[in-house]
Amino acid sequence: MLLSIRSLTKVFPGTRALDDVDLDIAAGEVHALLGENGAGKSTLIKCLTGAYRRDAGTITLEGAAIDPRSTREAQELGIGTVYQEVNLLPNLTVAQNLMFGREPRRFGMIDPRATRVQARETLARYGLTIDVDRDLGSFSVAIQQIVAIARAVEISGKVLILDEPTASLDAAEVAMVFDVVRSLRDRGMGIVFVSHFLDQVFDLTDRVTILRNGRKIVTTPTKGLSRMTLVEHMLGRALDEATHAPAGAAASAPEPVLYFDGTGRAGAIAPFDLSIGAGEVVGLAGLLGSGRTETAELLFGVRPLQTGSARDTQGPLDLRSPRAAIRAGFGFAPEDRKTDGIVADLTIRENIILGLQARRGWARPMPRAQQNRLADDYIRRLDIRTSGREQPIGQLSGGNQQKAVLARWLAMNPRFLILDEPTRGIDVGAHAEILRLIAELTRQGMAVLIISSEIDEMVAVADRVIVLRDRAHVAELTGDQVSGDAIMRAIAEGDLPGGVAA
Amino acid sequence: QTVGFSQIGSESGWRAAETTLTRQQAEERGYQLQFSDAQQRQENQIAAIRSFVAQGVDAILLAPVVATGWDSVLQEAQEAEIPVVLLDRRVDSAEDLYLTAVGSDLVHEGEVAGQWLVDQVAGEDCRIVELQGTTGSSPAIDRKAGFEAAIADHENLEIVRSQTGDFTRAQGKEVMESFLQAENGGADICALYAHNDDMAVGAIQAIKEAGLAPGEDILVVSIDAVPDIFQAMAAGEANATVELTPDMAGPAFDALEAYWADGTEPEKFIQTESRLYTQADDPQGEYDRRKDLGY
Amino acid sequence: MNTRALPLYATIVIFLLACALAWTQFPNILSTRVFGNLLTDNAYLGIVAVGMTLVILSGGIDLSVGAVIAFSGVFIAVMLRDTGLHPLPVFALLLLLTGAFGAGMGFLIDRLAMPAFIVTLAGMFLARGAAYMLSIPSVPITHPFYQTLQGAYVLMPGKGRLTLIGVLMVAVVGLGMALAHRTRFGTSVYALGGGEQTARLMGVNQGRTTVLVYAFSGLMAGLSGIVFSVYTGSGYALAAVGTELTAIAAVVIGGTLLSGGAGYVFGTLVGVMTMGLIQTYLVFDGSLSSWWTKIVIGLLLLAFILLQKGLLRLSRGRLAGGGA
Amino acid sequence: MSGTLQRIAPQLIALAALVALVSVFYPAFLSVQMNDGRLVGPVIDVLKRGAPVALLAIGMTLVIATRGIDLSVGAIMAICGAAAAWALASGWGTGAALALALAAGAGAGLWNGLLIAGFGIQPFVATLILMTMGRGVAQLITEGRILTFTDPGFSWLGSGTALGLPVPVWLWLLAGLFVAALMRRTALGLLIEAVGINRRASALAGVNATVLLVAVYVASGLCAALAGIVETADIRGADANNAGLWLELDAILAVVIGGNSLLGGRFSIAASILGALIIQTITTGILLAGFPSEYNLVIKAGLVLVILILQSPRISAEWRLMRDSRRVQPKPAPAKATPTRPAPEDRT
Ligand SMILES: Nc1ncnc2c1ncn2[C@@H]1O[C@H](COP(=O)(O)OP(=O)(O)OP(=O)(O)O)[C@@H](O)[C@H]1O
Ligand SMILES: Nc1ncnc2c1ncn2[C@@H]1O[C@H](COP(=O)(O)OP(=O)(O)OP(=O)(O)O)[C@@H](O)[C@H]1O
Ligand SMILES: [Mg+2]
Ligand SMILES: [Mg+2]
Repeated sequence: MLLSIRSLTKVFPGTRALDDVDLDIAAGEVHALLGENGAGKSTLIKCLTGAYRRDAGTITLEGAAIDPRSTREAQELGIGTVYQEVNLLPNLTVAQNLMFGREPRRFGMIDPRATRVQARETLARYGLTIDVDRDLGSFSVAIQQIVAIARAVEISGKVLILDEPTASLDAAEVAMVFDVVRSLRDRGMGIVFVSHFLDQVFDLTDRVTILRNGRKIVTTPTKGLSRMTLVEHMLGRALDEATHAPAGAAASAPEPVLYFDGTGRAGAIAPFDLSIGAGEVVGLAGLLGSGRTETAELLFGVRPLQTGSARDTQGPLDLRSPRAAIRAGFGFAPEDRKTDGIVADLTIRENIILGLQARRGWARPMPRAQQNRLADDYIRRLDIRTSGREQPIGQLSGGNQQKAVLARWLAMNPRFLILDEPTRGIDVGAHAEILRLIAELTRQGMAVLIISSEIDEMVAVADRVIVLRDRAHVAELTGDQVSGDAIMRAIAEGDLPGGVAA
Repeated sequence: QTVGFSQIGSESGWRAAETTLTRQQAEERGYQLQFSDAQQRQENQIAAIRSFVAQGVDAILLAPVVATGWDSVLQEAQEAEIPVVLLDRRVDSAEDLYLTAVGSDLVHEGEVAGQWLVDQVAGEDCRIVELQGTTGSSPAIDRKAGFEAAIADHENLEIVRSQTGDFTRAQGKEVMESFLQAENGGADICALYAHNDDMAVGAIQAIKEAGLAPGEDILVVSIDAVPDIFQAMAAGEANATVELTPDMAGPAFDALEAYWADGTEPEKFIQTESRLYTQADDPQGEYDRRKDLGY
Repeated sequence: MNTRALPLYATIVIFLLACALAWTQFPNILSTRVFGNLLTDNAYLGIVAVGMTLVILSGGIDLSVGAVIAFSGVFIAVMLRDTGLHPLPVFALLLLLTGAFGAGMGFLIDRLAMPAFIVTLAGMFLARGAAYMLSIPSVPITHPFYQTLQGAYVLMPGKGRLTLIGVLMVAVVGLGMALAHRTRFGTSVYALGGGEQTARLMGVNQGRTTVLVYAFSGLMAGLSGIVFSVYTGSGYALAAVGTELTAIAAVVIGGTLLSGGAGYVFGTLVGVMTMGLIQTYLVFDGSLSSWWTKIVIGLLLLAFILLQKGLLRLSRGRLAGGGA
Repeated sequence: MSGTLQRIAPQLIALAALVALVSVFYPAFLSVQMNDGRLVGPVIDVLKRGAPVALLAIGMTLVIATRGIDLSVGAIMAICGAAAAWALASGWGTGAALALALAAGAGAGLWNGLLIAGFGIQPFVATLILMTMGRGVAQLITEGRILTFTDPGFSWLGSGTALGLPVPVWLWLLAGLFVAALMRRTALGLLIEAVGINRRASALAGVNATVLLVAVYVASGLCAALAGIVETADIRGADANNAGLWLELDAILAVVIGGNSLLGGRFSIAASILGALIIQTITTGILLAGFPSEYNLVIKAGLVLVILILQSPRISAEWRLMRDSRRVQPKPAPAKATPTRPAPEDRT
């Protein structure tokens, strides 16, 4: 075995995140690590790379016991890692991030030119030709994700660990990443792959290990494993997968209640018209950087409109700021939960009621009993894994944080909810639950705008899909046109497949 | 004539008065005064003097914030043939680097205050508390030394507590409170010596609030002779103060005029009088005379 | 075009504008004399600001530097007075001491996860207290070597003096630039400023970097103390009060973000020069009372920062609008 | 209630230890007597002398909770004191002078708040500007002299007594109670904490971060005004040059000794006030013990460092670990405390 973990245990106050877990990674295999949100996958990885100190257990790499006390030591041992939240530095350039710690030097000084050249070459292998001298923070999450993967690949000599690397990538990027992973596998590296996309797991991996509540359930070869058993192992129960027939698909499109006329902003998104009806779900599809998030931010007042206006049946709407948008009955669950979503040190309860409380104003605090009721309700309905509603949200697993952020917006019951990658990092069980919730809310008349890189998800929920390219709305698919193939085709049209415009 | 004036700052009323008087004097004599406030920092003063030199002023007045470290910049002024007059504090540079120094002798001030107390208690035992100026500043060091020298030969006088009050009223009051607290509610204290009047005024309030009578139960002697202390003296709450006149510019300009006229070198130290004022010296009148001088 | 250099450009542009403005009022101000003075008078500030820049880039702050300068002066003066050593070994000893002092603070900040603001505030009390304990009155330095140092300058055309300490300051800025922008240590400093946890996950040796960065700042404060003692020829426990705030202001004016992770060492030099220019301008003006001096300094700082912000917004908008 | 007690336990312990230490050097430290209707004694002095820093710490706590800092409070104290003294000297009544001082404090806070929330200037820089300018403004009012007054009503605020306790003590007690109640009985506390932890996310959730930020600096300005009033009333004069000089550092120190993070978020007013009292106990202790003044700074620095080190998150984590491991069974590898807060990244 390349890497063996024996009886790994990690206890957080109030949670036993890992309980006596064994894991073996062979050279030349891609090993999937699966489990529900909060099962302990990320914790296992962090213990392995020295980001957390484990409470018990041994790790051996190529037969020798190792005990990395920091991620740097792990890197020196040949273990490269992409952590779940993009963990690169927004204030360094792409090149600096990519080459960090291995910068080519001349006379003891870093050689910026060589750094740039090497960075560019590395990224070219992922089909990315971007300006490597720009700050990483000015790029979208997806680009950052690819840079993180490229960096981890470069520094991993023996083991590569990918914790939900594909969560915000679209199909073309995913394919590219998979090619790289396969070639590494063929060179004899061991790869750990964490994902909630089961298709990708079947596509890429050789074996799977499933965790549940911090315990290892089983390790088996992927081949021959059925999707059903996999899910059962993960959830400990069978899943009744709801395939949603979009509400409006059969009936004629509902009467619009919100109109956006010629809304746009120079440098962000070209002016577009959009109207949306009560109970309607509109999807936004497009490649990375095509302007989906910008559209959402424009509609929610995060970036003020430069052209156009918004109105409802009563009259014009003011969308100058998020507060104004919320007053108009809008809601927006942003894409980057870490920087835009959670308020890390506040408890789950406080995070969930934050929006409601802000709307009530500071002078009318929400009674504690009501807060508790609300929080408990959403913790139960979204199955948020926590030791209690008073746990700081920063201590939750990534997927569970996402659920709590969704809960904040659902609790506000907006008439128009914008969801940017709402199911990013959410496990199959909760995924189904969230889609069901969206369906229920739309039945009650809520309009939804959903952005998702997952075409299947889009097809499952959207009544209508708008396709974006190069920061402009270019096509609209309705009714029967809403199918995976059609969306793919519309996205790719007039564009090189997978080509990310520089 | 253009005269550059590098003032320490504006840390006290006394210094504000010095600035006001210097401006008045310059105006009366028709000079253009280039004023620069150094905000208590020597480096700012050095930079200011260099700028004066670069500007080509006709003379420089310098109220130095510390005694040491002026050699090279004074040299620079000398090379540019600009006479420098030191105000109110002295420096330890070679005497030929400046034209003259106008000021009082800080040690002497302390001695005058000490001598007054020696005479006042006339052989009786006296436990003294001392409010020092800002730790490390030359007035604090010299006034302490002078006072100690004056009482050194009198065993009946003893400084029992000495703390810095930073030359401020608020700290003077706070520190005095702790002195009173620590010395049996003030009953064991016979006299207070403060390095400036402001601290004394603060301390007087503390003494009153402790239920004692300043000026009677506890003798109060301090230095500077600012208006407020005369008010306290008029009310019988303070006993004596030693004057440090803020009019340093007058003698300085006199010396400069003589120098400009025919190159007369004045004496190297023009000492202003350190006059002692007591309750017998018409404090109310002194107050009225000074209250509009910009203190 | 990288937008992160914009604050630096904005700073330089405004500095040049300010120079031009001062010149129209006082033509004398553009002489080599004033320029030489600007370098010499601000040498100690420039050196200490380079150390401060690295600390701030790493996301920290060092409030102890002013007190360390004072301590250095007193230490040198007392050593020279009492031991008869040559200044050079005393300098070496001092740099060792202040470097270790900085490293100690860095150690506390890293190991005990204590905020830098507070640790260095305590360091400030400690350093000044130590200076008091060495000597309360100011101590003159009379060693002949000091006269050599003070007399070391090149006369520029126009009677301006390019002094040793002024040149030293420029050299230190160069060193700081190399350190910050061209070494792995420098990149680690930026990384820490960008986010501690992230930096750690990327493999930054947080403990080492933190200790080193404060050690460097301590070292620079010591060097600045030496320069200060050459400049004033004495050691004084009350010297350089508030220098830390001036240094921080210079760093910020130079376009470095106080929250860390973004900025340039060269900007700090411009910031220091700007502070010096403001001082010089006020002296040349010479009509302001003590209080108006303070108010005007504040207003000029504010105007500078607002202009910088405005210029940034303008150019960002231009870039976003045109280059998308 | 028990939650509050648990929160301030470390500060209470530190204070108790400090009192014990001071008592070694000055045994009568804890003695309190009744003297014609008012309590006197070193402890009462600590409570009274601690008033300015305690008042500043209340406002500073709120500012720091939003991840800001207010370096200008000392200067604001000077401005407000000068304004009040000027008003009294020009014959305004006590009430009018008070109102003017408070308005000046609020105005200064508003200036800070607008620069920070409106123009996006970093708090350290914005308040540093007022720190420089403010003292100039105060001196402009007093023209550099000490403006004295004799108004008994106003001086009562600084040195009077009510119900046996000095009035300044009542001032910080009431201000502390009022602000703490305002924070916890309404949603203000939660909203301020949210803004401090993640301003972007809070703003997206509809929290009016801009207004909250401005409000917090105004509150700090008001607290500084109160502190300035106390100090001015105490010496019956406005000393623009020295009032509140460097007190901003003590106030920040108090907030940190109170266990509040400079990175914003969770805050406790009670703990900050205790922090202020700890600092004052050190100061008064040094004065009473009668050390030479050149040792003041070193002693203060040493004590503060010891207190902070004992309270530091790492050390307390070790303690908790030791306690836990005694209760449960020992684990092989000593866990290094893992920070719960994601890296501070609020750039866009
Ligand atoms: N710093 C922490 N403090 C306390 N509890 C924690 C901390 N980090 C993680 N946990 C808990 O440990 C458990 C495992 O979390 P982990 O992040 O490993 O889950 P995961 O399997 O990666 O989930 P996801 O799929 O959502 O990413 C969760 O219950 C979480 O609440
Ligand atoms: N290929 C690219 N080249 C250069 N910049 C890009 C590219 N892709 C994205 N960006 C930058 O990333 C930022 C975010 O892009 P945007 O949010 O529009 O992406 P998106 O359509 O929402 O896709 P996703 O949400 O999947 O990342 C944009 O401001 C853009 O400057
Ligand atoms: Mg995870
Ligand atoms: Mg997006």
